Amino acid sequence: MIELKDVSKWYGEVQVLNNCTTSIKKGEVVVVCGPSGSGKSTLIKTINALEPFQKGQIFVDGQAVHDPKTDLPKLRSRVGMVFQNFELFPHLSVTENLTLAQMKVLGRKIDEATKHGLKYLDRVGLMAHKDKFPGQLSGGQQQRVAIARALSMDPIAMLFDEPTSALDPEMVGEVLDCMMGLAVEGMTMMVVTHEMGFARKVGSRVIFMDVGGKILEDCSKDEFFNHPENRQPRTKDFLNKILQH
Amino acid sequence: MIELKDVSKWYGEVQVLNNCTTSIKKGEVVVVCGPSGSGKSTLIKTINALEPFQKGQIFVDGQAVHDPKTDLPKLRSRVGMVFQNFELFPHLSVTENLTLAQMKVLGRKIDEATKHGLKYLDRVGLMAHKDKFPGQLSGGQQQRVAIARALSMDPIAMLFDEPTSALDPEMVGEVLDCMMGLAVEGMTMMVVTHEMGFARKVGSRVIFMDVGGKILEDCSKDEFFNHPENRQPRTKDFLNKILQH
Amino acid sequence: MTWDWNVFLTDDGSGRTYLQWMLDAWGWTLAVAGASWVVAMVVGALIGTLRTLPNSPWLVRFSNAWVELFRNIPLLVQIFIWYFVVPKVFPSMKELPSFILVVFALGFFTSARIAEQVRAGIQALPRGQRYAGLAMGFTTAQTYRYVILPMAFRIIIPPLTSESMNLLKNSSVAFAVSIAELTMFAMQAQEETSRGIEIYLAVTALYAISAFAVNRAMALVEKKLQIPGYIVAGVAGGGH
Amino acid sequence: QANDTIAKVKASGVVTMGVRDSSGALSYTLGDGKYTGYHVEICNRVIAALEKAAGRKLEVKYQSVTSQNRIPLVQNGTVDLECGSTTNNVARQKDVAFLYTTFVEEVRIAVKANSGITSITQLNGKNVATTTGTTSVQTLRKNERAKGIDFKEVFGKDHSDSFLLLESGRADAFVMDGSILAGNIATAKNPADYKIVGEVLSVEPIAIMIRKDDPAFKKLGDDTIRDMIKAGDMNKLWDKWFLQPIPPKNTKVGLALSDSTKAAWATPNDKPMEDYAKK
Amino acid sequence: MLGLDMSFLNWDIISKFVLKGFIFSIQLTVIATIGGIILGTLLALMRLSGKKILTVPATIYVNGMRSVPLVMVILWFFLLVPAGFYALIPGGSNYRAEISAIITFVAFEAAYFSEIMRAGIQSISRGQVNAGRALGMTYAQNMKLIILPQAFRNMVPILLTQTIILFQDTSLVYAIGAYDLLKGFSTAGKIYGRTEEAYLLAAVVYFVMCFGLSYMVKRLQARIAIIR
Ligand SMILES: Nc1ncnc2c1ncn2[C@@H]1O[C@H](COP(=O)(O)OP(=O)(O)OP(=O)(O)O)[C@@H](O)[C@H]1O
Ligand SMILES: Nc1ncnc2c1ncn2[C@@H]1O[C@H](COP(=O)(O)OP(=O)(O)OP(=O)(O)O)[C@@H](O)[C@H]1O
Ligand SMILES: [Mg+2]
Ligand SMILES: [Mg+2]
Repeated sequence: MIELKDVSKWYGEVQVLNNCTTSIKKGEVVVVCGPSGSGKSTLIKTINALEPFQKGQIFVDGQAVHDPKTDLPKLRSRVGMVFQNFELFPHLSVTENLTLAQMKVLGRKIDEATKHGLKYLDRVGLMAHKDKFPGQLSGGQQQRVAIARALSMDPIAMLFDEPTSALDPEMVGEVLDCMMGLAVEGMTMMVVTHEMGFARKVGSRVIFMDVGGKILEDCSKDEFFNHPENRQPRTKDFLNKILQH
Repeated sequence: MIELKDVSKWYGEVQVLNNCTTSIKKGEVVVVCGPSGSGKSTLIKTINALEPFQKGQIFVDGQAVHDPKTDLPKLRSRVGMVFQNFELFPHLSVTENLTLAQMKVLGRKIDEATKHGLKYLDRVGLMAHKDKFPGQLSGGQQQRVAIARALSMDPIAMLFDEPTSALDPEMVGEVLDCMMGLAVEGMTMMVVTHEMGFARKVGSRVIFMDVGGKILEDCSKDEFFNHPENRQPRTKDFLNKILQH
Repeated sequence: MTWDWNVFLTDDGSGRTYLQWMLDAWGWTLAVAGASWVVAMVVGALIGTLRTLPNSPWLVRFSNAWVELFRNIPLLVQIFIWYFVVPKVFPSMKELPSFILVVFALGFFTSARIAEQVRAGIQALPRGQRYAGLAMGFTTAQTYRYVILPMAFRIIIPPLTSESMNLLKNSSVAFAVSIAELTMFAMQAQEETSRGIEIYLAVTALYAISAFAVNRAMALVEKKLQIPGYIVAGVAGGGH
Repeated sequence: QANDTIAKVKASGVVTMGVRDSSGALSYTLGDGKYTGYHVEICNRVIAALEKAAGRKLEVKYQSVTSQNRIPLVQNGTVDLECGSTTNNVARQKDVAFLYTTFVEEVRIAVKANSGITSITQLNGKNVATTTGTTSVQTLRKNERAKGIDFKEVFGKDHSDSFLLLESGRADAFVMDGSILAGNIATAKNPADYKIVGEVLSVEPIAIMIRKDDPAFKKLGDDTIRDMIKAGDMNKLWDKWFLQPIPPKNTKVGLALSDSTKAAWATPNDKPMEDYAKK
Repeated sequence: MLGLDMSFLNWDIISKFVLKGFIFSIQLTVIATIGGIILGTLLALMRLSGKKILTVPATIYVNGMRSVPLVMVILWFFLLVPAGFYALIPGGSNYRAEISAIITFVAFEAAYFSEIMRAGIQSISRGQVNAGRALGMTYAQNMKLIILPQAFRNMVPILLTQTIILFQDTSLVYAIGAYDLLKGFSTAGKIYGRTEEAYLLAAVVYFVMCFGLSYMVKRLQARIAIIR
């Protein structure tokens, strides 16, 4: 469903993605990890063309992201994305956050959009907060609204960029639960995260990136966690660091 | 060495500290945890009078913090503090960060201050970065410099307010290592953190605070972790949440 | 020095009192300022937005040039050029009433400053907001319209307030092209009556009242647009 | 005593002359802080007399003034004698005093030479320029009402702007003091394109302004002017400034000595403008 | 071109008419910027002090100044300050308009600079303030060593913009007969009957100066900016 071929990207002189190749099949949950600055966010953003790239090809559901003729807004509307800092629209109420894009992008009527949006809001357990503004919610609640907002566009896949790393520790659980629910239902997902528990529980595959934007490991969850002898030294070092405490 | 008696604090109508009483003996490492907004940061900041409080008494090394006649800057200079967001001075080099307060507050000459400061910089393993600016260091490195800065004032005790929660996961380790070193050497420490590994390894006592600013638990590490049957339901709930993933 | 406030009740030679004349002049000041404000806001918002567009180097260059041109020449000189020099190039502009000229001059001058604020406001938003808008499938235009601008404008209300007050005060240069506003009234009436102090005092008071009214009006707008639970990080404004 | 100028300059050794930067041939700057003109020269003669009275050499300072600040500056003692182009009128006499009239200004109309306009009545419905902050604005208003005509006033912020209004075609006529009209025409790109026409719309005595209630200094100034008139120096100065080429461009203003000025010289006086109108 | 004739402006005229005004405009800008920033910072500190006796007068002063047009303030200052005041300044009575302009500009701009500095000080996070205090610094030390240095650097672009505005506003001293750059051009233009050309040249000179200034400070800023 998502296919990256030899994707490279530079900021000026600095290379931040280095010939990245991978593919994600329908229903797979791919976890991306790696040290800070290794290009995880950049990689995930190239998939829905939020970041342009200079070399390589990306196909999403058969459509070529690298092709200047592709209708990018349309393509993006079919891929849901959840950000580290939630990025709800602070000037809109929760309901408006859920319906705005449905109406303006998909052309749904307000009634339909509201009904559809609230269905997902209910799913993430926040129906009671539908008239509040983002600033009135806790971080964990905001992130769940952000997930509902992405889902209400009926995406064919969901991208998550460190969805829990800006959260207070006691709120991480509620967001992860919500994401696991999605995974179990068969949503295609690509998740940048350091929560190895999540990877262990619902991941299909793990990608490990290293500084310089290289994909160092790309293997099944099982292989990744249970066969340390096959891992690169950098990977082992990293896992040690984040699992020690 | 540090003694809190019935400390209460209000922001307008809202009570954020509710009759907090505890004491910390020389060489103890006290870990403070609890949900967001429970007043942990506020509590720790009352100890060196960064936050005023309306009721109660605090003594640090025999000096009364609540007494308007106490020379607060002097008192603060004897207690080291490390913040969640490092709070190095971004316009000063690492060395200047280490020496400024030594010179201006303790009246040390520049040579003496530099020698003393660099000794601690070396201890946290960052001698190579002495001429850099904070913005050129990673988060973990910045936090280690912040620890060195506090130490170079020769404090009688150190306060830490979530020192690792703004760090990328792979950098948490280096900062915790550094803190454990201090603890082992017998520094008196009060640490707000959710890193239960740290509490388990070097904590002497654990304080659990709940929303509203109440100290709900105040017991030895052993009692806290190994006797869940004696814990309050709120504490168990919280521990479950942060330990599950 | 003795006061003589009766001067406002004397006839100015054409059958109206100086008081009436001053109130007329106040009306002109408000009219010039009001019309220029509309021009300044519309153009300023547009230019400020263009300056932040990704991937449109020529639009960015154009808008940068606009800002530099209109903010680096004193307003008085700009008005003069609009009035006397530009019509030499475009003779048809000779027919334009000076009210329109002054509204454009003051409007464009202020637009450069507002554009700066708009840009600052947009750049003060986290980059993630733009990404979030695009990721929902909005086009760039829609992202600006629904996501970025509503927030940017809320953030910059305080500096916009100062700019609006500045615009009102700057409208005093309109006298240079024959608009019968407060400053012209002050200069003329003090010459005719020789009661400069009283006249300046009254005119200063009217300016202060108007500026204060603008300030309150903007405060009202700010309150209206306040978002529950949102804490605004300020952007500073200077100017006059 | 605050208002005793002679004592004041005797004590300080300094006398301050109020001057204009560009008031036609009456008072203008040559740059470099130098000022000159018909009125400046008369003031120099008054200062010479003042030196005699004070019994010491005086240092002369120039203070550039504008129509907004000249009266307060004389009142508060910054300027000892104002040598610009100030009309002597009743309202101002409440605040300051004037020496004998040195020059009687006639408010006239300047038009493009080819416009065919010769009188104020022909200005009905036309654009008429004048300068903000001058008595001509009031004169124009009064004429409008008295003669039942209606013209569109356009105001320049200073005389050169007003003249530019005429030059650029934004105005059909420029109503202003005759000397100013003549001066502006003289320095225009093509002086032959303009002419001064029509009746005298108002007559204004122009005089040197000093502080009020200083009889000794006023007498000294008045005497100096009277003596200059008697000795024929006034006539010479007129010739020098209004009929001969003057710096910096060596252009001629070309303004003949008017009957009203002659009359004022015949019987030196400090009568205000209102007295002229009554005639 | 356009029937404009620039030839009248030769070096002689520029040195006679324009240079003096140019120098005064620069002097006024420099003094008013430095004085305004110092006084403005003081006002900002007063407003942020939290003590009523300091905040109230400072707030009234700043808001008062900000709601009146500069021309009016220039006039008021010039007309109402008694002559005796200038006698106290050495050479004061000779350059009354100029001195009055300088004092007015410092007093007036201080109100604007104080708002900029207030925003600058508030932009320094609470954490930085706490960090300084936690190291034992007094309020004054903390301000001087930690907060103000950062606030100044953060505010450089806005302080610069304000200085450019200030430079342009020096043209308003025409109201009291002080001799500035614009007046230099317009006087030359008037005496030589070349008003349009003089204004056009003034526009070019102002543009070059302001643009140059903003460019220079942008580069300066890049050098002193805090690395983040
Ligand atoms: N706009 C930009 N201009 C220049 N370099 C950039 C830009 N954005 C990102 N980079 C660089 O690209 C590299 C990859 O950044 P990216 O944000 O993708 O890393 P990441 O793996 O997501 O790190 P983190 O865990 O900190 O989020 C980094 O070295 C970063 O400094
Ligand atoms: N300046 C303030 N004004 C009003 N309320 C405040 C202020 N600062 C903190 N509070 C409130 O005081 C309470 C305690 O805050 P505090 O920062 O001490 O909590 P915390 O336990 O450290 O939380 P966290 O884990 O999020 O850091 C919170 O409810 C907070 O909203
Ligand atoms: Mg990232
Ligand atoms: Mg906290």
